[in-house]
Amino acid sequence: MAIKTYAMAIKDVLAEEMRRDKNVFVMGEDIAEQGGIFGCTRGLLAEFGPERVRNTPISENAFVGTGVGAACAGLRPVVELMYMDFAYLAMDQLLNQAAKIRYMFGGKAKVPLVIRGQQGIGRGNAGQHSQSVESLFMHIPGMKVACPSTPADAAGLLRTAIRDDNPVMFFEHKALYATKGEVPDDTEFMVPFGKANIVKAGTDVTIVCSLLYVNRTMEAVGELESEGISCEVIDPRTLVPLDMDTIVASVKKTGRLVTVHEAHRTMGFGTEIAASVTEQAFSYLDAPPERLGAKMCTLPFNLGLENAVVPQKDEIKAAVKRTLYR
Amino acid sequence: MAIKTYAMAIKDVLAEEMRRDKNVFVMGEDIAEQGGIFGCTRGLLAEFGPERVRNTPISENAFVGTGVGAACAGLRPVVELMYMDFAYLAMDQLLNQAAKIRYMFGGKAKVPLVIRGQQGIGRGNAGQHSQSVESLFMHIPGMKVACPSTPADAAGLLRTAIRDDNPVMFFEHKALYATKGEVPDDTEFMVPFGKANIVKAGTDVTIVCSLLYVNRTMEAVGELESEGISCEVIDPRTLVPLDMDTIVASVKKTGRLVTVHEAHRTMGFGTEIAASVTEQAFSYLDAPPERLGAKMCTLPFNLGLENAVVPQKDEIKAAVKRTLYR
Amino acid sequence: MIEKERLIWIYRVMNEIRYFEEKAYTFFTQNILRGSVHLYTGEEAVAATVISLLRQDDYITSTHRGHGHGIAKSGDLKAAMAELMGKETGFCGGRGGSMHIADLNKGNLGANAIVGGGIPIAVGGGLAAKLLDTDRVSVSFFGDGASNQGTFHESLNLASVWKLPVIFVCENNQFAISVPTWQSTSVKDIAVRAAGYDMPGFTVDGNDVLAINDAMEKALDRARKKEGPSLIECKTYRWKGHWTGDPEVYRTRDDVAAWMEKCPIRRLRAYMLENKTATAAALDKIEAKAKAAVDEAAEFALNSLEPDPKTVMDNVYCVPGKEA
Amino acid sequence: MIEKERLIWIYRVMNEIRYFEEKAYTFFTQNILRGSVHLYTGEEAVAATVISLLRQDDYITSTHRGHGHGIAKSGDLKAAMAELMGKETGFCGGRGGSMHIADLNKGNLGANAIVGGGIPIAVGGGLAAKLLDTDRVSVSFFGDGASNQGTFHESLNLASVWKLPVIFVCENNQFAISVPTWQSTSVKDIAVRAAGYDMPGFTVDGNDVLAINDAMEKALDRARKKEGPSLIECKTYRWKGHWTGDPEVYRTRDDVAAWMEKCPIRRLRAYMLENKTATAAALDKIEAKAKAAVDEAAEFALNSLEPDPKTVMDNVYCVPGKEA
Ligand SMILES: Cc1ncc(C[n+]2csc(CCOP(=O)(O)OP(=O)(O)O)c2C)c(N)n1
Ligand SMILES: Cc1ncc(C[n+]2csc(CCOP(=O)(O)OP(=O)(O)O)c2C)c(N)n1
Ligand SMILES: [Mg+2]
Ligand SMILES: [Mg+2]
Repeated sequence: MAIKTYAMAIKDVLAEEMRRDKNVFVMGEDIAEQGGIFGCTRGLLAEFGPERVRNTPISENAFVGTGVGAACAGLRPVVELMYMDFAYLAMDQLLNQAAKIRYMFGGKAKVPLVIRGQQGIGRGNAGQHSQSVESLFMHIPGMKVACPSTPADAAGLLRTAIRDDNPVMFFEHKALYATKGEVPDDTEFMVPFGKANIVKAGTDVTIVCSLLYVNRTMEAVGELESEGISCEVIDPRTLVPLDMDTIVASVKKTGRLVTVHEAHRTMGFGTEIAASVTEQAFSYLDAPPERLGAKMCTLPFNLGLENAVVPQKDEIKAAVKRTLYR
Repeated sequence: MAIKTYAMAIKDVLAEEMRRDKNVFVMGEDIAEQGGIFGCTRGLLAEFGPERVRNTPISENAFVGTGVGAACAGLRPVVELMYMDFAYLAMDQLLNQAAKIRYMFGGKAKVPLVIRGQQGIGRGNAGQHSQSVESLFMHIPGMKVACPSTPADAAGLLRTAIRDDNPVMFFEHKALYATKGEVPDDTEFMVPFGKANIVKAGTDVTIVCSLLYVNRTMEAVGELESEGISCEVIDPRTLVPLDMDTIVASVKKTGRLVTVHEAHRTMGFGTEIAASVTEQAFSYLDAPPERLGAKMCTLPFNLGLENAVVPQKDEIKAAVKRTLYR
Repeated sequence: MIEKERLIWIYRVMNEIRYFEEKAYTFFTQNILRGSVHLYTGEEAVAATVISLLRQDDYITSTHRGHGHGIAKSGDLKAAMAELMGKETGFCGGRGGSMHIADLNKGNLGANAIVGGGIPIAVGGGLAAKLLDTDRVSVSFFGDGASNQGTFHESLNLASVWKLPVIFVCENNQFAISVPTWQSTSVKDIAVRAAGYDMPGFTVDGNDVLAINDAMEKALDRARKKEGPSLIECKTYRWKGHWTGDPEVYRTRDDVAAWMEKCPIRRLRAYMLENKTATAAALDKIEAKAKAAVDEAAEFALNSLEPDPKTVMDNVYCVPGKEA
Repeated sequence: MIEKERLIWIYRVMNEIRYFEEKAYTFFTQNILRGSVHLYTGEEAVAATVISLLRQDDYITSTHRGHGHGIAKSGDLKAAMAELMGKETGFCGGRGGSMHIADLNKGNLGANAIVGGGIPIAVGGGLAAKLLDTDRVSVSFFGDGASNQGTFHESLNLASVWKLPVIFVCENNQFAISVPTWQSTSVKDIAVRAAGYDMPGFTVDGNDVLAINDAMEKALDRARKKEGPSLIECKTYRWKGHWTGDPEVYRTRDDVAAWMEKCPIRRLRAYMLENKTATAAALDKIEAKAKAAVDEAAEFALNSLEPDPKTVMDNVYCVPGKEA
């Protein structure tokens, strides 16, 4: 085990996988000399050279599409989107091509493609650079969706993503890059997709959260516990596939569900979880599931406004208490 | 009242609004001489000339963006996307620009832009021409979303959309164009956004459905009623704003909810409705809400497979019966 | 210059495509086929000539008007016709249909129903060719209409700065559905745009096998030598409507008739006869065989099974050990 | 030729931008400002010269590096600085910040944090100018990096086939963040691409007010006469990092120093002195006034209120009768 930042964990797995398999390569904006705006590809150019570490022009749809084609032709591209907000520019290659090719071609194609990049609040980047867009990718079949919240999960999920023969959207969070944690040294360390992490066991309420909101939720949970409320905190880690079994088992135990995320509340992934839990554990529910997410407005630049948009600690606490009728 | 097809209803409103307001104009692929692939702009070129009826190059992101700019500068563009599947090519202009401009500029801009086009199954168009993508637009604030299921709603909602000062995504269904119905002659006839239509009153179960699935659901409902099950069928007509009041009031009466749509089941708009109903009418629910939607695979070309993907009459009936524990 | 054997190959493939499209049209009007069917009739010289120069391990990407490319690259008329009918024996097991013919094993990275959608995918083929250290090339077929998509620009630029072995083949049939090229496209010759990407551009008569071959040989030589991409514009014309249900408001019968006079197959035949590449009898025999092969493919497709609806959820994802 | 009054206007605005950026940089290092701040220092000639030729009712769209355009078009240093600080008195009430300066009333259709995102919006401005039957023009500012986006291609083509009064102004500062133009862009002179859209292309020294003015006068004349769009490439250089936190791994101090020698403000000053457009004392006074105006704007912004978090849900939609 080594203590690494979330950014370092990502960088190390990229390097290890590139060493292991010469078909793995990386491309994206400013990832070569600069090592990525957030440092996730730092050092790769020096070790692997310009053929496998490629600065792209600012042409998101084309370089994602180039990744799709290269994947179909036998490579394993890892494409960085500098901000996941820019996925909107590549939506055709992501949703009409990458996600559909295997099925549409009768199972006769593989698309081992990873699209990774960061998203979210935390740096005052305003409306077009602060969104959380992971939920959109759950609706269109064919893509897998990963959302690591710790350095270890970042490492383990990224390795799984790179070795998966399907396209994976890999969502990092800009405010997590500097966070630190233990990461196994094992270069075969993988976190399976579709296996939620029970961050903390508890008995009174199930809280499902991801990315930055695991940490933020844990702050609220600390205070709730000291008020005598026992919380089970679950990080699904991948949204597609989604480990409903773990979540449902927990709710059957606690009888209560709160979902918390930075993505907008309406049609955020908490909506799918709340609806599925209601289907699968209806008679166990002691209270209606509570959903927390960003308010339905564009992320504002001003910090006070930004804070007013995303769920705050007290709102998390209040939601938990509502499920307990306190 | 006149009997019109759904396509004619759309064409007539476009013409009437262009007569009324010279700032309204239409653009899109093959909409001029050809009158649109589905005939929704037929005759407009002859009446309004090439300045206001514009064939665009195949450049979805740019002509949607041109619509955004023209709207900001005082026009009221109505942009046709030939298939709503092509919205993926214009996602940046739709979600990063049109939806955000007003908020991001501090309320000092208006974007009176309508993006209209058809989607869905029914013509063997396969994976990239048969999707139902309306649900994606509910997650990102700033867009309104309309989904007419009848000629009258098509007319009334389109007029409201054109006169709205906000961007509207207007989803038509290819399999509805030839359907007929009464449409008021009044050139001021408008259907307000955010007001659901109770297609049929009933007492045992609330079914929420839209677009092609209003007709399809009504077929199932006919059979259910003859088995003595009284169904209340609600068409929300707009997904943003969404008339939860009407839906919740209905569920408080019936105690049961089934949502049915052609959009994929996971994160389809039924998910939002099911979750919201559970929040707002939890203690009234006699059974967990049932969600029906397309299976989580790409829409296949083969007709038998396509039918296997989207909800069938018997599945609708079975879902209703499950809520009644029959 | 085209070797005799290749000329005969081209002639055969053009005839196969011609008969295939006629059969598809008939089946469509008889309701045996459904969906969006875009016929390649009149444009056969482009696919046949370009692909005659490729190896099986070279890549192509194709379009909604992709039967011709698919047939020329794979040579499998049966799988093509079965796919149009949505049968299990089709290229894509009936999941793709007319607009999605693909054959990864033979280098067809797929047709695409998104105009311009295949262009970056072909660049990916070129990048794979390079990183896998082969001399493979990647050809992207697309229409005049597609040349106005952002992907055209982004892909040509990317292929150029990375010196990828990609050949961009624009099939300029002068219309995008009902819109004439002049109405949507700011240049008369689309190959002019090559200069904006520092690559060679060729505008050729797309009904002339020799002219296409000439440009393609140059582009191919450049690509195999890893010198970078090229753009070839082939001016041609589609004889049929944009799709099988097109009202064709945008042109007259005379326009079509004039272009039918310029039939690329007849022209190639005349050339071959004149140059004694083959006798009339030999060419007739090739034609007859092409027709028979299409008939056989049609029979095969008609007799093939529909996919089992129970398999509808197969192959959304690739599951290790469960390959198609 | 530039009239004296306009030369002086340009000189003043360039100085305002210069001091504004210096102040913004200071505030950023003092943690008074946050977010992504992209300074225009060194490129002032482009915004000031281009906009000196526009009327208030002409449109522009701008970029992430948009302070200069915003200041030149609106002349409101206070609203600009307040926006950078996220204050209620900013152009966008603090909702947009540095990357989203907009002023619809003065024809600024907005800066854009999406590279290339503003180009089609400017085309929409041009279309509005045409359909509203005015002789307004619409100018799109964008960078060299943006010229590789699909929107560049689609927008230039669209503006050309529709003969719209749009002027595409490419600010080629030779880098897109860390990526030098040669690494991402297949042509040395981006204006070469104009030929692919049948429009005039000009490559000019972007630090030379007169050269920019020359090209812009031609493009403007064409646009006002409804003859169609033009592309102007201004070669320039940014003195500061890409954004205020840039490690600048991609260039040396000497590179920067060499370009600082080519300061566009100093150059204009020398020209004006040489041509006796103004005395040194007069120019000094203009500079001093510019500096004072920036100081005043800074003071204004510092003293302005933060937006009330209770208003966070205002203006998602436009509600009739509830205008901002
Ligand atoms: C992105 C996208 N936009 C629009 C369409 C609808 N469409 C299908 S084919 C076509 C015309 C294509 O023209 P061109 O590229 O010249 O090819 P051609 O059909 O002439 O072979 C259009 C507009 C589409 N399939 N995809
Ligand atoms: C669509 C998109 N891709 C990438 C980025 C990240 N980004 C911001 S500025 C920039 C470089 C832009 O270069 P250029 O257009 O030359 O403008 P400059 O910064 O040099 O003025 C990049 C890549 C972005 N904001 N939007
Ligand atoms: Mg064409
Ligand atoms: Mg630049």
